[in-house]
Parts: sequence; structure tokens; C-alpha cells
Amino acid sequence: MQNAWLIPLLPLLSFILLLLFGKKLKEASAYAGIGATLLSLMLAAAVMLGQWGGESYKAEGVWLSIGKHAVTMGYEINPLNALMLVIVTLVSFLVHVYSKSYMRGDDRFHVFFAYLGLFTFAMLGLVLSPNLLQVYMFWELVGLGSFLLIGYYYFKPEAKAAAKKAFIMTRIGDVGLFIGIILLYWQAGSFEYDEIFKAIADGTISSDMITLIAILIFVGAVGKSGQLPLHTWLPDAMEGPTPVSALIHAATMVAAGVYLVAAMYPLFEASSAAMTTVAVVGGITAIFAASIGLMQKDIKRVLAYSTVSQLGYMMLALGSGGYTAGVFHLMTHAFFKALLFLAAGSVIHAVHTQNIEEMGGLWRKLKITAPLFLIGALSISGFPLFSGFFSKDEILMATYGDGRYGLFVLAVLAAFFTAFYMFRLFFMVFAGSPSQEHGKVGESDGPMILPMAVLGVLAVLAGYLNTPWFGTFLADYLSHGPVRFAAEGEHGPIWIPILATAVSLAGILLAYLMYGKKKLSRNWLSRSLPSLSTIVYRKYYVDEAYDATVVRGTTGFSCLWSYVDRYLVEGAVNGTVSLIQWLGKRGSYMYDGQVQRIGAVAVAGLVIILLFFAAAGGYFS
Amino acid sequence: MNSIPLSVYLVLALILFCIGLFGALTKRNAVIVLISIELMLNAVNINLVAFAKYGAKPGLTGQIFSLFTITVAAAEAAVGLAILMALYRNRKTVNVDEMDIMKR
Amino acid sequence: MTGEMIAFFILALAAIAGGVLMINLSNVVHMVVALVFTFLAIAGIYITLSAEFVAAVQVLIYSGAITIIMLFGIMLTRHERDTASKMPRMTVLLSGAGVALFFLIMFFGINRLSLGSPAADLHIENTKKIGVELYSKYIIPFELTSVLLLVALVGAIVLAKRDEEKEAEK
Amino acid sequence: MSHLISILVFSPLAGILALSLLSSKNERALKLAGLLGALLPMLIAVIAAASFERSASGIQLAEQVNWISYKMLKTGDAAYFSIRYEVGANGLSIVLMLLTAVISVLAAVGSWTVKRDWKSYFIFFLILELGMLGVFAAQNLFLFFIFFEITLIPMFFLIGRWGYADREKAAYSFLIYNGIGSAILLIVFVALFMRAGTLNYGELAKILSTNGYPGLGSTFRMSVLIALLVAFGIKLPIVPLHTWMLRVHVQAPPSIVMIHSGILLKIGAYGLFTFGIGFFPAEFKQLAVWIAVLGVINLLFGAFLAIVQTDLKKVLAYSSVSHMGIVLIGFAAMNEAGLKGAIFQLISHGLISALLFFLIGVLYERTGSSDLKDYSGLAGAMPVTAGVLLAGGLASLGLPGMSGFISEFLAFLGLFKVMPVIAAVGTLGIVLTAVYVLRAVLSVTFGPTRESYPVGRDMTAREKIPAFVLLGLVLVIGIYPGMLSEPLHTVLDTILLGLRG
Repeated sequence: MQNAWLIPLLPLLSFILLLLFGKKLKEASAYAGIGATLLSLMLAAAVMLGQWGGESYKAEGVWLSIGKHAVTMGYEINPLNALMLVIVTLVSFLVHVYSKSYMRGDDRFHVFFAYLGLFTFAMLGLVLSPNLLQVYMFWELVGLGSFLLIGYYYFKPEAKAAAKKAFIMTRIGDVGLFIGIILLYWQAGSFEYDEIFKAIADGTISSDMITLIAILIFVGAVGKSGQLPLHTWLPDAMEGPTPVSALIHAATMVAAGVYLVAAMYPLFEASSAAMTTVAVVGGITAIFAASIGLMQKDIKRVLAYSTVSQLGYMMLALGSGGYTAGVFHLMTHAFFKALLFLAAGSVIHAVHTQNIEEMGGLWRKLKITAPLFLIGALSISGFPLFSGFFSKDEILMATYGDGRYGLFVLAVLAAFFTAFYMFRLFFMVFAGSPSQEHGKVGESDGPMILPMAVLGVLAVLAGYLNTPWFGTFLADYLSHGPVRFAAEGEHGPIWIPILATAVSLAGILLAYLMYGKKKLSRNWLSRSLPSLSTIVYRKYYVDEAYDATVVRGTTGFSCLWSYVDRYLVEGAVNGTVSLIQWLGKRGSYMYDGQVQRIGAVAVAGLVIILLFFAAAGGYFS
Repeated sequence: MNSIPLSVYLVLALILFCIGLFGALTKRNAVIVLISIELMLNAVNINLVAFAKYGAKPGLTGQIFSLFTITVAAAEAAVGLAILMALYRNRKTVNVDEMDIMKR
Repeated sequence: MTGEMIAFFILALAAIAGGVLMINLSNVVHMVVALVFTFLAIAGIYITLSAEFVAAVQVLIYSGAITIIMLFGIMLTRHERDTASKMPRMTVLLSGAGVALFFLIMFFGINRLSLGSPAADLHIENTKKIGVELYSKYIIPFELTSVLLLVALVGAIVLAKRDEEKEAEK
Repeated sequence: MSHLISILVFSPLAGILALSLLSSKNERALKLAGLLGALLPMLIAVIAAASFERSASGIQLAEQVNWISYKMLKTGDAAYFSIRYEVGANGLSIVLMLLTAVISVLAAVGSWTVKRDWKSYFIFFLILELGMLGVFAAQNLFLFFIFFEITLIPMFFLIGRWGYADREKAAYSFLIYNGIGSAILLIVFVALFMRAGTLNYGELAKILSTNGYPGLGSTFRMSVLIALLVAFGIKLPIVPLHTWMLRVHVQAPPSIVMIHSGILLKIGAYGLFTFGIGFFPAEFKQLAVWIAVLGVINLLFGAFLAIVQTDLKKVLAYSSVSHMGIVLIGFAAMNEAGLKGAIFQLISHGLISALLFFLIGVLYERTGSSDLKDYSGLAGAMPVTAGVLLAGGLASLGLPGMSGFISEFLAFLGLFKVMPVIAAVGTLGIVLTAVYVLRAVLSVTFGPTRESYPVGRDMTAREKIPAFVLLGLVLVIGIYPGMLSEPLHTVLDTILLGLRG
């Protein structure tokens, strides 16, 4: 456990190595990344095993001193972040392996792996941080990694715009986090989790302040996790290479917001207003994004909106007091969403398009990818006995137990939507006949299949870590952590799992009827309610609204000020200049070369000076 | 013996200086301007000599200074008049207001 | 009223009168002559200030040399009567106001100024003492003055001399 | 008594001497002499910094020689007014001197692109360096002023002769604005001298901290402080006194802008810190709210304007305005975190803007333009340049792990303690900074690669050295700020002691 600091450093090493020598290593640079993450994974697994039932471990050193306060940097191992370490290193490792094949032939191959290393480093650093300042630093660095990878295809204008958007949107959230951390520092006198929790427990911080700080920190989480209203960057982020989407925009970074809320849970619990905010934002995001997902045509965008929606689920769980449920879903989601993205990548790799309307009938051609995709889809839809089923149940139960029945209804509806659009996707891609010829469609090779297979297994099995039947291993494990959460109503009313199953089956069935069997017309919605469907298809015009208000507002404001700068400030300067020039001109007219006039002016000046002198010297008093 | 206060001398000098100044500023004839300047110098000399007698540190220094001033004034008068002659030769006038070569 | 005072007042009146006359007369030669009065009166005032040597120099140089130079200057140049080209009234008024203001300020400054008691022994062997001082303590400025005079002499000659080359060209 | 600081300050003279002996036609030799002339002070600065006792407080390596002294009639008996030649260094000034020396060397390398009159260029360059070193070494106001003026004149010629198209106007506006600033400074210094009878920093601070010293009433102090604020506000610059600085940034040759933006602007902040806060802590506290507001205005004004600029140099110029706002914010906080943040910002911005302007020089040499429209997809044609530019931009927007973050964070940390509302408004600047930096950097590096770009003309080895040295320093400070904060600690302690009264 003392070696935990090596876990993030190994990927950093790979980053530096590839930055310096990547050009020479070429394709071999993949091995540097894979090796580093594999080592990290093994270390992380060791750490987690050592953590099982053990105590938290913390090591830190002074980094900077502010007056008497010493700001420290270090690392901490507790149940929550040990779990996260394993998830991150595992997904990262699998994505590295997958990318080796997926990115083959790209002329900036080594850069891609360098960026992956940087991102993995930042994400692991974030997870290991024992204090909020360090969290913030790595928080920004994961944003950087995400930015670089989204903009990996730098020559594509869409990628450029998406990268910029991702960075700026998350930065808006980060500012909230920034302010929250600073306020918390002055309230609690420290950035350390322990001290902050102690201050909260001692009641030294006023409850209004706690609410304010909790909401500010949540704003940071909203930005990173793509929650409403800062969600628009996440679907655009799909401009990055697909493995990146799997790693960053499904499994790890976007979950950082959820992780942050989980890590700061005592703070949120201390304020019911903050909890409500988290739950409401999460719930609305879940249904909102799911509804957009219904209409999208790009395979990755559907998955992206599904990610937003699932993250909303996690927030809803946390906001409803379902700490374990949130973290549990975070874990299962990481596996099945990564699986879905990788499978989608495999499909894209095969057919070279992302538009699902151009796909179809791929079940027979992609004999391994398709079943794996099905596993992922079943899991996310909450099909019984798949991992998503268990974690989603927990969330529903937590929400129900919390007594916010409106949100509960939303969550159930979102579950239905999820099942529907996932299978809409599945049937459109794999069922039926090819709507278009794609030339030779071949199954991906080993390095791409293997990670998907591993994830497929996990997507099924991960659910059994915490079930009402076999035992709540995960909850027990997490309860050793510093975050003491209230005992949850895991054993809620029995009808909830049944309802959830029914809803998910209904969604799948509907999708089957519409897209598999084509019994129902696909277009009944767009035909019966064209305006609504357009609104949904255009993602509720959120992007357009932001563009019209914030973006244009800022630009307009800037232009206004630039006019102020140019005409008012510059104008004042130029005005002074011309005034002095004018005075000089007038003065030079007066100068006609006559000695006596010069003399007279000199005398006048002398008199004036003398007057001043006399007045100042008190002559006239 | 010392019934005449210092300030009376100073005021006399001031009056003469002001007359000289006024003349220097308003007279058109260059010769008169020069001679007005001489008058101003004289006023200063009165001050020097007066301070030599009534000053904080009486002594001969003031008188010697006035001698130097007179010498310089003489030199100035000579050179000034020479310039005047040269100007007159070129422009056929001694009116100060027609002497505006300095403008160019 | 002591004799000294009477003498002072007469001399001061003469000096000021000479100056005022100079300002008001219109004939240039008359103006110079009026100023001779002033110079002579100032020489008298030097005597009341126990500066006999300075007084002598004043008579020699101002009343004598400088006045003569000025007269030569007047004679060598052509003069309309001064009235023909009077200064603009405005200039005169403004200059007058400036000078008057200057006068007032200085007057307030020097009014009732008195610094210590007067030296009593300045008139005793005045000329000798000045000579001794000049040739001992002030020898360097004195020599510099002579250089200055020489330079002025040469300069005056060069300036006043007709430009023969140019004449020859014509 | 060691003469190390004097040797350091006047060491550029060696280079000047060497340059004046060389023929003005011999380009290579001149450039080399200029570079060596700048290297010598850097070596000495490193030695000085090494011999500097980090944990000790007060002035170190001090030197004192009597210079001018005279007696005033009125003040009576023993009051000799004396101006001594006194130089020395405290934790802050040694760091700034080191920064000056380093950036000068790198700017000398960046001066390789100068096309003509190398001899006079490098002579002016070294005089400028002498002035800058002297400003930080001076231990009394008189010397400070003299060195301050010494920086103006070479700068004027450097802008006016080697700049771009509109260089003369820029040079004049530089001279006039800074001339006004120095005039105000001169008046302030004279007034202080007459009233307090000394110009030495330490003595002045002591006199000003004793209450009821004759002639130093509260009105006098306040007006002196405001005058200082204006004088250094021109240099810093504080909106609306910033227009000259924009012209200089746009018109001066990039290597000179490296120095200008890297060091010269810092003199304003250094003066404000040493004289404003150091001498008048109580009065500064009264003005703190206004200074915070000015800081936020600077921050937002610069950021908003940087968003709409179309010229890369202008974007960076406005970003300098914006970043100097953070310095003001840190000052206004008047606590350890804020002051530390402000000082970190001085150093960090010095490095970052030097780096960015160096890159502009590199880009301009290859493309002949600095207009954003003329760039696209540089990452393809010049990957190293593009990468460094991106890194510099990220440093500028305050990415953690780079020096900009530390200063931004500490400054805001300080201000949130005392004025949370103003600080909250200021945090908007963090977002805006990201917007304009990314807009500018991405439109240069991203997008379709122009075919007209010279492929394979990426940075040469000579160009890589300054870029990587600067980037390395930015990273080192960002990763381990404790290295820098230790020598600053004693300075801050002294100042904070004054704050508590």
C-alpha cells in the first residue's frame, strides 16, 4: 500500500517517454503504454486486496505553506478510491490494448498513447488525492487529457470545436468547484478531507455556508459529469477516437463528478438542500438525456446521451442517500458502457460510418462483437441478472426510500427509455438486412476482441458484488471508508425490482416490435408529433440557446468593450494629445520672433512663480 | 548714523529695476532697450552694495561683486551695440519689433 | 533728519526722476542724457553706502564710457522720432501690469527687512582694501574678467566691422 | 562586504564594451557577443542566488557607499541629507534579478531574428538589462529612480528602431506614458525625501511606521500612496492606463516584448509591493477594496477584449492586462496567501509571456504574420512549436501543474478571505481566460493544415533551448512551488509584520 504512489506515476512515465521518444518507437509505443497500465493495474489490485477490511492509509508531505497553514500533497487509500483505482486502471489497460489495434496506421500513433498515459495519470492522481486542492489540480488535468484526446484529430474543425467546448464547459463547472474549495478552506482551515469532515461534524460551519459550498462543489461535478445544464459538451466529445470515448467519456472521467460527490458525501449529507439539488439535477438529467437518446442517429451519440443519462442516475442515487447505490452503479456502468463503446468502435471500424441508419444486419458478420454488444445493452437496460439490473434496482429503491416519488417516477421512465433506445440501437445495427453495402466487413482482431470480452464478463458479473440475495459485499466494503453513510433500505418493497424488470422488458419489446420485427412503424412519433420530435432530435435546442445567449452575449459584450477601449480610452488619450498639440500650435502662433514678447512672457512666468512662492511662503498673511 | 534702513535702499533698487524692466519690454528703439538693461544692472548693483553694508555678514564682498557686474555690463554694452550695428547694416532699422530673425 | 538722509533722498529722487524721464521722453538722445542723471545719482548713493571706489567706477564707466558708446550707437544709426512707431497700447498695458505686479510682490518681500547692524568700517581705506582683496582673494575671477573684456572687445570689433569680402563681391 | 550585487548589476557593461569594439558589419560576432554579454550576468546572478541565505530575513549582500550629502539651511543642526549608493537583495529581489538575467539570455537568443544594426541593438539591449537589474538591486529610492529611467531610454530605441510598421508611435507612447509615470515617481520620492530625510528603504519604512512623525500626516501618506498607485499603475498597467502597453506588445520586436512583458511590467508590481504595501500598509488597507475592484476590472476587461482580438499579439497583450489584474487582486487581499499569489504571478507571468512571445517570434519568422486568420493546423506542419504553444497557452490559463495555477489560486484564495463577493466576480475571469487562450491557440494549431506551410521547418535547436527552458521553469514552479516560496517567505513576513502594525 505504501507503493500506491507508483500507480499514477507509471502512466506518467509512459507519457513522458512517449513524448520524448515516441517518434522513434512508432507502433512500439503502444507497448510502453500497455506495460505501464498493466503494472498499475496489478498494483491497484494489490492495493485493493490489501484494503479489504484494512484501514485507510495516508501519506503526504508539505507542498506549499501559506502562513501557518501547510498545504500538503500526498496520497490516500480508502475503500472508495481503492475501488476506483481498480476500475480506472482496468478500463485504461483494456483501452490501451484495444487502441493498439484500433489506432493502427495513424501517423500520430505515439501521441495518442502519450495522451492516454497523461489522462490515466491524471485520473489516478485525482482518485488518490487526500485533499481537495490536489483533487482540483488533477481534476483540471483530467480535463486537459480529455481535451487533448477529443482534439486528437486536430485537422477536423468539428474536433477542434468539440475540444474547445469540452474544456470551456467543464471549466465553468470547475470555477464552481474552485470557489467551493476556497470557501471551504477558509471555513474549515484545511483542504484535507479528514479535517473538513471533522469541521462539519463539529458544526463549526454554518448550515447556509455548507449548503452554498456543497452546491458549488456540485457545480464542478455537474460540469465534469455532463449533468444538466452543462451536458452539451459530452455528446460533442464523441469527435475523439472511440477508445477515448470508452475510457474518458464513459468509464472514468465523467464519473469523476460522481466520485467527487461520493468523496465529499458528509458535506452533502449535512445539507438537505444540497442533497435535494443533487437528486433533482440527477433525476432530470437522467430523463432528459434519455429522451434525446431516443432520436439520435449517430451510434456514438446515442451512447453519449445514454452516458449522460446514467450519470444522472448516479447523481440521483447519491442525492437520495443511496451512497452504495451510486458507487455501485458507477462501477457497473464503467464496465458495460466501456464495453458498449468498444463494441461500437469495433462496428465503426468494420463499416466506417457512425450513422446507424446506414448499418444493419451486422449480427452475422460480426460474430463476436454483436453478442458482446448485446450483453452491454442488456446490462444497461437492467435486464434481470445482468449487472445493470442490480445497480439500477438499488438506485430505484434508494430514490423510493428517500420519499421523492416524483423523481422515482422519472427514474422509472428513464429506465424504460434506456431500454428502448439501447435496443433500438441494437436492432438497427445488427438486425435486419444491410441498408447499404460497406464492402468487406470483417470482424476485428484479437487485441480489440480481448478487452471487449473481459468487459463483457465483468458487465455480467460485477452486479453480483452487491445483491439482495448473495450479500452486500460492496456496501460492507465501502462502509469501512471514512464516509459513514446511513444504512440504506436495500430491502425496499419487493415490487420495485419487478417494476424495473417489467419496464425494461417493455422497452426492449417495444424496440423489437418497431425495429426488429418492424411491426410498428418507426416513424409514428415524428409523424404524429413532428414538432416534438424535431425538438427532441435537435436536443431541445440547448446548444442553439447557449449559442444565442451566452456565446453571443459574451462576444457582444467583448465587442462593446473593445469599442469602449478603442474609442473611449484611446479617444481620451488621443483627445489629450490633440489638446496639447492645439495648445502648442496656438503657442507657436504667439511666438513671432520678437525679443520683447519673449521677454514679456518670461516676466509673466516669473511673476506667476513669484506669486505662488509668495502665497506658499506666507508673504501675504 | 544708521538711520537709513536697508529696505529703503532695496525699494529704491526695486523701483529702478522696474523702470528698467518696463523700458526693456516696451521701448522700440534697440539702443534704449540696451540702456534699460544697463539700468536694471545698476539696480542690482545697488542691492549688492547695500547688502555689503547692511547685510547679515557685512563686508567688502558685495562691493567687489558689483565691480565685476559693472565690468560684465560694460562688455555686454559693447557687444550688444556691435550686434546692433551689424543688424542695422543688414536691415536698416533699429526697431526691435522689426527684428524677428529668430522666428525663422 | 540727518544730513545723510537728506542726501539720500535727493539722490534717490534724482535717480528715479532720471528713470521716469527716460521712459517718457521721445528723443533718443534726450533719453540717454536723462539716464546719465540716474547713473550719477546712483554713484552718489554708493557713497552713502560707504563704497567710494564703486562710486568712482560707476561715474567712470556708466556715466562716461557706456553713455558715450550709446550715443555713438545712436549717431551711427538712423532714428525716426520714437513717437512715430509707438508700441501697441495693449502690450504696454500688459507689460506695465506685469511689472507692477512684480513690484508689489517684491515690495512685500523686502518691506521692513533688516539684517543685523551695518558695518562701520567700510569707508576706511575703502579703495586699498578692495585692491588687496581683488589681487589676492579674487585674483582668478579678476583675471577671468579681463579675459572676458578682451573677448568682448574682439567680438565687438568682429561684429561691427563691415564684411569686407562681401563688400568686395558687391 | 561583498560586491556581488554591484558586479551583477554592472556586468552587462562588459558585453557593451566588447560590442563597441566589434565591427558593426560582423553579424555573427555581434550576436554572439550580445548573447555572451547576457550570459555573464546570468552566471553572476546564479552565484548571487546561491550565496543568498534563504531563511535569513532582511537585506543581504548589501553594499553601501557614501555618495552625495548636503545640508539644508532650515532643518538646522545635524540633519545632513545624504544619498548613498546602496544595493542589496532580499528574497523577492534576488528572485526577480535571477528572472531578469534568465529572460535576458533567452531574449538574446530570441534576438537572432533581428535583421539590422545588430551592434546598437545589443548595446541597447544590455543597457536595458543593466537598468532592470539595478531597479531590483537598488536599496534606496534615488537609485531606484535612476535605474528605472535607465530602462526607459534603451527601450524607446529598441521599440522605435527594430519594431514593426507602426513602431515609432508605439515608442513615443511608451516614452510619454512612462515619462509621466516617472515624473510622478520623482515628485513622490522628492516629497518623501524632504519630509523623512532619507531615501533608504529600510529607514523609510521604519520612519513611516512610527506614528506622529512630523510632516507625515495621514493626508500626506494617502496622497503619496495614490500617486504611487498611478505611477506604477501606468507601468503595470492598470486599466485605463494600458493603451501604451498594447502598442508596445504589438509593435516591438518579439524578443523585446519578452523582456518587456516578462520583466518591465513586473517593475510596476514590484514598486507597488515594496513601496505601496511596504511603506504604507495601513493606507493600502484602506484602499484595498478599490484595488481589488481595479484588479477585477483589469482581469475581466483584459479577458473580454482578448476574446475578440484577431491578432495573436493583441490577444497576448490583453492577456497581460488580464494577468496583471491577478497581481492587483493578490495585493488587495493583503494577507499571506494573496501576496504570495501576486508575487508568484509576477514570476509566473514573466516566464509564460516570455515563452509565448518567443513563440510568436518563431512563428512570425516563418509565416510573416501574426493574424489569427493566417494560421490553421500548425500542429501538422510544426508539431513541436504547436505543442509548446499549446503548453504555454495552458500555462497561461492556469492549468494546475504549471506556474500560472499557483498564482491564480493563491491570489483568489487570499481575496476570498476578505472580499468574497468581489472575488466571486473575479472568478469569471478564469472561464474567460480559458475561452480566449483556447480560441487563439486552437485557431493557430488546430484545423486543416495549410498547404503553404513550410513542412519540416519546425523549431531549430537554437530555438528549442529558450522554449524548453522557459517551459521547464513554468512546470517546475507549478509542480513544486515550495522551491520559490521559501526565499519569498522572509520578505512576506516582514511585510505582514508591517500590516499588523
